[in-house]
Amino acid sequence: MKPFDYVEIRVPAKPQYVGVARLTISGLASRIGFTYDDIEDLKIASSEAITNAVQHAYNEADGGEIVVGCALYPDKIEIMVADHGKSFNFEETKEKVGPYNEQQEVQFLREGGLGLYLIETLMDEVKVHHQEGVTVFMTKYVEEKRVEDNVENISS
Amino acid sequence: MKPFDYVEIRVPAKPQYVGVARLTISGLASRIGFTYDDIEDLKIASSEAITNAVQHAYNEADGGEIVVGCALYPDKIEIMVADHGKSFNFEETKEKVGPYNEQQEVQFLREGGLGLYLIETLMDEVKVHHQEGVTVFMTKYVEEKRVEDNVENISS
Amino acid sequence: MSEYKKWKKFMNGVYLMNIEVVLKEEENFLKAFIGGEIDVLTAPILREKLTSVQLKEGMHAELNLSDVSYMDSTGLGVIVAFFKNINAKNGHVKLTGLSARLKRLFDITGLGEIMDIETDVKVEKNYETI
Amino acid sequence: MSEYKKWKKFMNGVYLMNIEVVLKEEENFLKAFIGGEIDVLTAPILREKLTSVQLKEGMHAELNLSDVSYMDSTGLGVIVAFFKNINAKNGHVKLTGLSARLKRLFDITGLGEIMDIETDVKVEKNYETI
Ligand SMILES: Nc1ncnc2c1ncn2[C@@H]1O[C@H](COP(=O)(O)OP(=O)(O)O)[C@@H](O)[C@H]1O
Ligand SMILES: Nc1ncnc2c1ncn2[C@@H]1O[C@H](COP(=O)(O)OP(=O)(O)O)[C@@H](O)[C@H]1O
Repeated sequence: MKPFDYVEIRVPAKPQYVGVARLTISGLASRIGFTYDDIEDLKIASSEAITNAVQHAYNEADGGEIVVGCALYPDKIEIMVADHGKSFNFEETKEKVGPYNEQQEVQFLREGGLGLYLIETLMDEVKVHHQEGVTVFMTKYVEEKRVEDNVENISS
Repeated sequence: MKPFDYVEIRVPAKPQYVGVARLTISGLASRIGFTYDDIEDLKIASSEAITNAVQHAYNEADGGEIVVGCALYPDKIEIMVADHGKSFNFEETKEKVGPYNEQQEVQFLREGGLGLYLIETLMDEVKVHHQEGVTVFMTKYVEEKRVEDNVENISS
Repeated sequence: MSEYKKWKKFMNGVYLMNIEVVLKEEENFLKAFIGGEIDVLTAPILREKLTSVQLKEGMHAELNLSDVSYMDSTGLGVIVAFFKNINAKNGHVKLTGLSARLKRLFDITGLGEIMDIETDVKVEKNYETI
Repeated sequence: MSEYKKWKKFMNGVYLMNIEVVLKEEENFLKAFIGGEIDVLTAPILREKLTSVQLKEGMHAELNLSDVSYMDSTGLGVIVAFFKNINAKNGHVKLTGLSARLKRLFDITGLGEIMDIETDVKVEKNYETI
């Protein structure tokens, strides 16, 4: 038997489907015993990746698709968000985006450029592939304690 | 442009994923303005089809998959539930299952055999294909009034 | 709200493994409070709880379904099985607290005519007695 | 519960197109109550509401986020834009009612150090004053 369960959801690259994908992911994450806070992190990180595909991957008329794949292990979830639109250079982009710092003058604050940073901060492992579109791989581990609690809940 | 949006979710044929698929479907259905009651009908009908795939399609060890495809139109939703497991004769089975009737003696009441009947009752159109597994196609229309309400809500 | 409470609330929110069955047995009476979602995942839990009941001759059982937020044919199957078991002992089963939606599920399937069902329609009842 | 209320409750339950923005403008003060989920679908609605505000010199604006159940970078972007606009007019923006989770989002992104944020931590505060 495979050591994990695989669930996939495919949605049109449109804003109205980001919430549906987020709902599906949070439903899945709760099945393997993530804490409330960790599920909130997973919701944000995956929404950021899906939102990027909605906003940057395709031209308006394209009508592209986003594939969200989730591999569920007893102690972790791997989420893959893939589009087949424009590529971009992840390492180069990372230099230009990221958190704000205190010294910045308000009038020069960026409006945006937090998505990739949030994904990297909220997930335990992140990889980005950019060939024929963009694929973001992200992993989050269930806290030790939670795994035990969860096993208890299931067996009781 | 296509006249509809297509969303697909693929889950392992296991009981714990029926609720996740149901959640996704209800999220989608609410987007196109179904009433609360109609969404409850959609949830039951699609859960029945997915549950059948979980219970009847595969042998325990198979580890099969269920594909749920949803085509979203402004005035209807088409849901397709497909497995690649055992086939069965729909017309023949329909003869043997269905609602209870008042005259039945309690001791002879069937425990089960209501799933297909509920799908047919709760949806507007149902077709079943059974080649290389089973595929249930079901359609439900948004009530006239709701379509207008929905358009109003979106534009307001 | 404690971490656990938030967690539980969340779990309920997303409808996962969301069932609660509380049994009260007293002499010849059984009252079961059933809450949450009854589907292919949770129906076996309900079945197990209900088959744990010590059946007695002429037993009166009440299944209170007022907190059931979702139910499909897997739940009906468990209830029919329980109904048959109690009936075989000349007992009686009453379903109470059903929402209009849940009542409809029993009606469509023909069980509404076979079983003793009490709907949770306080408002409508008041209107009738006025 | 009316059909509409049930519907609304359901919509909220599944987190779809779930945003509410109420503005109160009075002389130099603006108070905005924001509720629901702020994501790529709903952020434009918030942006539109906030840009509808007539900006005044030295304006005091408060964004109450206590009913925000979900927010990501799309919401941060809108708030930063509003903050910049008010700032350009020598005004002040205060964010109030943030849950610990929401506060964390501002902190991680560095906005916690830049903006005036008041957390909704009544319980913790009480402990401190005892
Ligand atoms: N899926 C994608 N397809 C194409 N470009 C992308 C994708 N994801 C991110 N990018 C690029 O990386 C940049 C930074 O992304 P992000 O940190 O999420 O901030 P934002 O989306 O607000 O610009 C984007 O502006 C875009 O140029
Ligand atoms: N996806 C499926 N794969 C194989 N057999 C199926 C499938 N769906 C339904 N069936 C057959 O049709 C019968 C009737 O199904 P249904 O009306 O849902 O009642 P139940 O599942 O309770 O038996 C099942 O017992 C099964 O033999």
